[in-house]
Amino acid sequence: MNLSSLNWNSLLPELVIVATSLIVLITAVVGKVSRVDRIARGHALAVVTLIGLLIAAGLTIMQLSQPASDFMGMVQSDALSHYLNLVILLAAALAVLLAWDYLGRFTYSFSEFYSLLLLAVAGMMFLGKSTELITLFVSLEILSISLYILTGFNRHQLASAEASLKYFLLGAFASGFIVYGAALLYGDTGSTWFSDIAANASGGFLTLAGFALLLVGFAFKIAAVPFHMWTPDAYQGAPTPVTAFMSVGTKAAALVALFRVLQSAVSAPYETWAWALAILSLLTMTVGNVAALRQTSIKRLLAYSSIAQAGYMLIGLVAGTVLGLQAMLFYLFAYAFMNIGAFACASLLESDDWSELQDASMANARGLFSRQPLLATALAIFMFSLAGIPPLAGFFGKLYLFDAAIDAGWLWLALVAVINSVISAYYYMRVVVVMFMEAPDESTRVRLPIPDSAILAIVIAVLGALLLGILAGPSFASLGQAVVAWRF
Amino acid sequence: MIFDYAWLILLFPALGLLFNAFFGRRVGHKVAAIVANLAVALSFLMAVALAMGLSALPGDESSVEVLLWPWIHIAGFQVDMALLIDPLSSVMILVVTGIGLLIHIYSATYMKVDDEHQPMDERRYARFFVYMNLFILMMLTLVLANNYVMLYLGWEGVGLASYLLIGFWFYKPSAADAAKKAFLVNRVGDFGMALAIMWMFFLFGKEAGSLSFDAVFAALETASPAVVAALTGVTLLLLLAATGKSAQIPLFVWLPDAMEGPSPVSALIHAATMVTAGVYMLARSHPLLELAPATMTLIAWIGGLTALMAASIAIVQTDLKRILAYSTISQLGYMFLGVGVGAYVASVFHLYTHAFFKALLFLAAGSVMHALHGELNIDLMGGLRKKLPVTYAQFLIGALALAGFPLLSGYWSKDAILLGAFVTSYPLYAIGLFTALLTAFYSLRAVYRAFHGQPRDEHLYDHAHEQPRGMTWPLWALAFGAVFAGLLGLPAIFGKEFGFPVGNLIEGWLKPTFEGLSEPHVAFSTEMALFISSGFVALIGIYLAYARYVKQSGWTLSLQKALSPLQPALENKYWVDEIYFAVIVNPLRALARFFATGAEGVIDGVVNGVGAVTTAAGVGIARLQTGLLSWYALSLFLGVVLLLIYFVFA
Amino acid sequence: MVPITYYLILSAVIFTIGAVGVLVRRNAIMIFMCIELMLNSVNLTLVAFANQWGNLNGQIFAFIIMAVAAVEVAVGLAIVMAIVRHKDTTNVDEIHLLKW
Amino acid sequence: MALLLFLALALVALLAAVGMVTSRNAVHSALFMLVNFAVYAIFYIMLNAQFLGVVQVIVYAGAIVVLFLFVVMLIGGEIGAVRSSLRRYTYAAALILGALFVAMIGLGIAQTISTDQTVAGAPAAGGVEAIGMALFTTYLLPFELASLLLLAGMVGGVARRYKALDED
Repeated sequence: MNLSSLNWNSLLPELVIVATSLIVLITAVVGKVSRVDRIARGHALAVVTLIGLLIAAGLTIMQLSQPASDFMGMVQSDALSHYLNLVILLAAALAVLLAWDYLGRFTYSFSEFYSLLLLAVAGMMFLGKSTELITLFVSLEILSISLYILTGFNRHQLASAEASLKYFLLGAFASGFIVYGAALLYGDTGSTWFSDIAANASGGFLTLAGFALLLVGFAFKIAAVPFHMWTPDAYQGAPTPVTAFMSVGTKAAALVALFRVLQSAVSAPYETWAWALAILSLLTMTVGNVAALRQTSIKRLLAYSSIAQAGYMLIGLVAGTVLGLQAMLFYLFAYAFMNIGAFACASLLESDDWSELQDASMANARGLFSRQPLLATALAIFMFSLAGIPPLAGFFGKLYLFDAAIDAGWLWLALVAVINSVISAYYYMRVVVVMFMEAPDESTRVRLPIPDSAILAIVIAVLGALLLGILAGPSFASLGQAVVAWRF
Repeated sequence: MIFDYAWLILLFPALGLLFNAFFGRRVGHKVAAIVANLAVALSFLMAVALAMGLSALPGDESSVEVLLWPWIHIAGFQVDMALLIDPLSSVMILVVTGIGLLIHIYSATYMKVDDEHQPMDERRYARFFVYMNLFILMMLTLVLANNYVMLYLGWEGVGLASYLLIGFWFYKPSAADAAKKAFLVNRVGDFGMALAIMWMFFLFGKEAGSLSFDAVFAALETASPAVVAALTGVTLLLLLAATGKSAQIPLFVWLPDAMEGPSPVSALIHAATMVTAGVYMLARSHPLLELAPATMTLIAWIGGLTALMAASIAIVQTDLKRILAYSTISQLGYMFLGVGVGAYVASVFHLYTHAFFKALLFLAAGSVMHALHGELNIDLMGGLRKKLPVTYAQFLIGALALAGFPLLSGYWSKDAILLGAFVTSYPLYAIGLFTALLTAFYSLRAVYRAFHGQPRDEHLYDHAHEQPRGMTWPLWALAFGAVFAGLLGLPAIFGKEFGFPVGNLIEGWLKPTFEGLSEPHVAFSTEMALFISSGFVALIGIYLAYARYVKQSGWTLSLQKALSPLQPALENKYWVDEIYFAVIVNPLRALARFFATGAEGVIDGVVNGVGAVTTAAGVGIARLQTGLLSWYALSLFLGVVLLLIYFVFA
Repeated sequence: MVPITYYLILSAVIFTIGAVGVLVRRNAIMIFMCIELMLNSVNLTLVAFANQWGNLNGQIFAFIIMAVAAVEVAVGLAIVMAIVRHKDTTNVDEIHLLKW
Repeated sequence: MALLLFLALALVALLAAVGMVTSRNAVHSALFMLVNFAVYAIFYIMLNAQFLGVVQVIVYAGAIVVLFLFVVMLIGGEIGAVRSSLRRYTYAAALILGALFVAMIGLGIAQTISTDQTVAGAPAAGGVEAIGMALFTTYLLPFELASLLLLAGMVGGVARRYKALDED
């Protein structure tokens, strides 16, 4: 075998990310610097990370026009993975902007943070491309391991450690099932390649059990009910930039990987898995929304909301059509902007007191409009978008998802989703009302310092949430062209 | 073809706002202002070019749709991002960009100091222009939209810009409250708009496959009687929306408070353009209104009564900008009256002249405010014409135009509306005429109190200084418009009778939009009588003000005494705020409290109403998240086993 | 010769014992050991299947899973240590700051 | 003969697993785990996976169990678990679910893999050379990804290094 005969081109963005990660890591051991310099170095590392992400995004965009390619049959570079890459890279870039100042509040391990973030990005990107079970599993583990550590990165906070422990133990538990499922599929077909699995599956109980267990792993990562229990705790305890990143990146990668598995490896009849996913979707959005109703912490509220959002996105998979996939990808982009934007605003409302569980509580947002009208407006835009109020991105995302569901004959699911949207409007609006209508407390009258990097992140997110809404037609259509090219 | 580039008109302000949003605070005052002004200037040029392009088209084809991109496209229903360029929208874009440009130029100087008269920092200065450009962008979207959904986008967008600008001095509680009030009151109206659009979607969505004006109006021709009956409901909701945006009864209360925003904002948004969006929207929807005569009547009466009420309140106000705010409400009432009696052209004509003289008045008031370091109470002014001769001249021109002084712009347009009212209903005409008297009185009252007589506050007077040059010439340009803009709308009948070379230009221009509707026409003698009487009424009003405030004649004082029982009602603005507070604000507060703290009793109550099952689920689900890892793992394992059983036995 | 099913059933049973252990144990380290037990059983399944199919696919998978398990142990124990530094306990019943 | 050996070893493995899960003392658990892992190593060799058998001993027995023991000794084992009513239900639920799980998987195995399929004398697949060849050709990508995984684990360890700096 000749290394140069391999199709490296199809892995270019991932390689750039890994290389950046190494570069970032190496600086950790070069020279000794004072504390002030450390912060400066942290910023420099953030810049390097951003550059790496940008290059990878650029390469991905260049690949968009190229035909699909594979690497030794292990991964497949196609429109699906390219769009996924863009979502992940976007989420990571926004997270880096958030971490820029936030990180310095509790750690000096900048290079480790950014390099782990990049490794997680690489894991997600590989996950979305995998067409083989071993590759899929290792990619999943890369992203999981990195995120376990990132979740517990704030060592001054018990909540962070607890979140990390819960996420880790449950994640490893779920890994056990996913890998067992993969083993059963291998036993059934004698191969770990999706194409062989689809071709050779016996179609018996073993195949079905294998898929069921595989699905568990994805459902865990997507945070679908009843595999969601870790989500609120991990999201609340993790440093906010990490929460923002994983709430989008992990979900996106797992959804796309699941889609790939369903379309290219599953030999079970459509009705079987579609109904399973439909029920998961129903449970996920309902539980997420109902549980969010009573939250007093904006961060935890957003965690539950992200569970509910995962439920909406599953609708795209249930439909299993071009329209469904297109809608899901569109929603992922919209979700990346609005959800990370919301977490960005929440991170500014947090206090620095790590000793107890003090995150962005609703009380901190009281009367925000009369203190910082722009911040309040931005958060309101994200809330409106998440609630699905026109003309923001979230509205169109839901519109397309529901349309895809109805188109594929899942009218009842679309109706349930609409009812859920109405429920969700209640708690999203609650945040807005608190910011705009309540008078600020004396204690919350202070102006929050907003670092420039956070402003940039929020501005990008606002623009994204607005433009994806205003340009919904063309962007949806362009996703459509790419997705149609994908073999169904 | 110029229309292929129509999107440029939106692009320029968008670029301007992006530039200032990202770089504004780094480039300094000058560049920020130049960029913002340039953006609007280019938009204005584009608007002129579009209008010229439109005039080159034959009369019956003078409506162009420019598709930007398909926006929403689901199962047989499509909404596009598309611009509709027709005579009506061309008038609107000319007003928005033209007046907008002059106000931008004025702001470049005016906003160099903040509300405390301290130099403004770059950041806030740039932010101001970001909002202003955002407003222009959104207003253009609103008036250029070819469908109701896009119009609604612009509608909410101008609202957003308006709240942000009202609350521009957000650290002042009064400004923050005013922004909040505007936001809340407008929500009511916007809710009506959203409902109206949804209703139209159900009425026409399937048939027309779109909510574009063309498609909806075309669908009307084949509409069943049931649909026509439903139109009354739709138009009432549209009317509700319009009363919110255009500050009419019952939703006018936010506009006077909106004067907390910087003066250029009051001039641009709360006088010349945004508040006229309601009038524009109703005029645009005239095919719907024509099928709903009840709504038309209601519009006319709302307009007439609002005009009268606001004008009467303006008489006792002492805050210069508030006088102008009530006057704006009153003038918008005239426009509603015009729409209600079917005199759409007259309404749009008044909208256009009003933009000039009201912007002029606000900017002049702004320059008084500048001169007096933020003081706006006319009781503390007096004699300013010696100190501020230029401002005085400008303000006087604006006030006379507003008063309907014969041959100035306001005179022609107000008369056109009164003519329409006269044809339709004598009571409405009487109300309109009486309001004209009040209008003339309060506008000149403001002039005399502020600029004539003796200074009432020596300290203020001594420190007053004339406006800087950067503010002067936009004001003169507006003053020019305030004097001559009316000439575009000389009654056609004059042309016929006096042999003018040109007839009613504006009516001819707007004819294609309001095709098939006949503007009210009466005999020449009647028309002349109406003109003379309204001119006479205006002069009486002006004389009354003169007699009361300059000559201080005894009989005016006794007249005032005779009318004094009315004074508390006027000074308290008919207690509308108080009534709203009791009837709307308090319940709203309760609602807010419910939203904010509803976690405990209230939500349980409400949810109980919906169904005890949900409550149990809500409580249960929250409690399921016990925080205990074993429990989480159990739930996971349960899921695993259920999935397995499902897959194996499915 | 040993029927392949025996290996499979054995590993399924031990996998389940591990899973049940995760549910009933309260010590984070013990839970973690149970997870390792599960992963090992998967390996046994894979190796048995590899033998049955006569290809290396399963063995490679098992090899990779060993690497994964090693990493998980390194990271997992570090995370447990972090909790211990804060709370001086490894009992997951006492770690419930985050809930509802 | 092989069957007898298998059954004997299987019994040991099962008992070790049960012992590990039920043992009160974490150190004992770790030792039970070691037994279990060692038995697995023998199974691997019986299944023609010699290389894996060796790795199993080195990695699991040699490294992982030792690491576990190390940590258990460092922070003390589980001391007399707290019993609560909730826990009893958990036990019952866990056992029922476990039984169901085994039943499902067993059903799958029984239905698809016939019992007379025995361990064939497949080609000496599991030697070092064969594994090495496979890892560096066909499975190059997952292998390299595994190295990334190890890197992530390492970085996770390194991230703890600024303790002193972070905490003042």
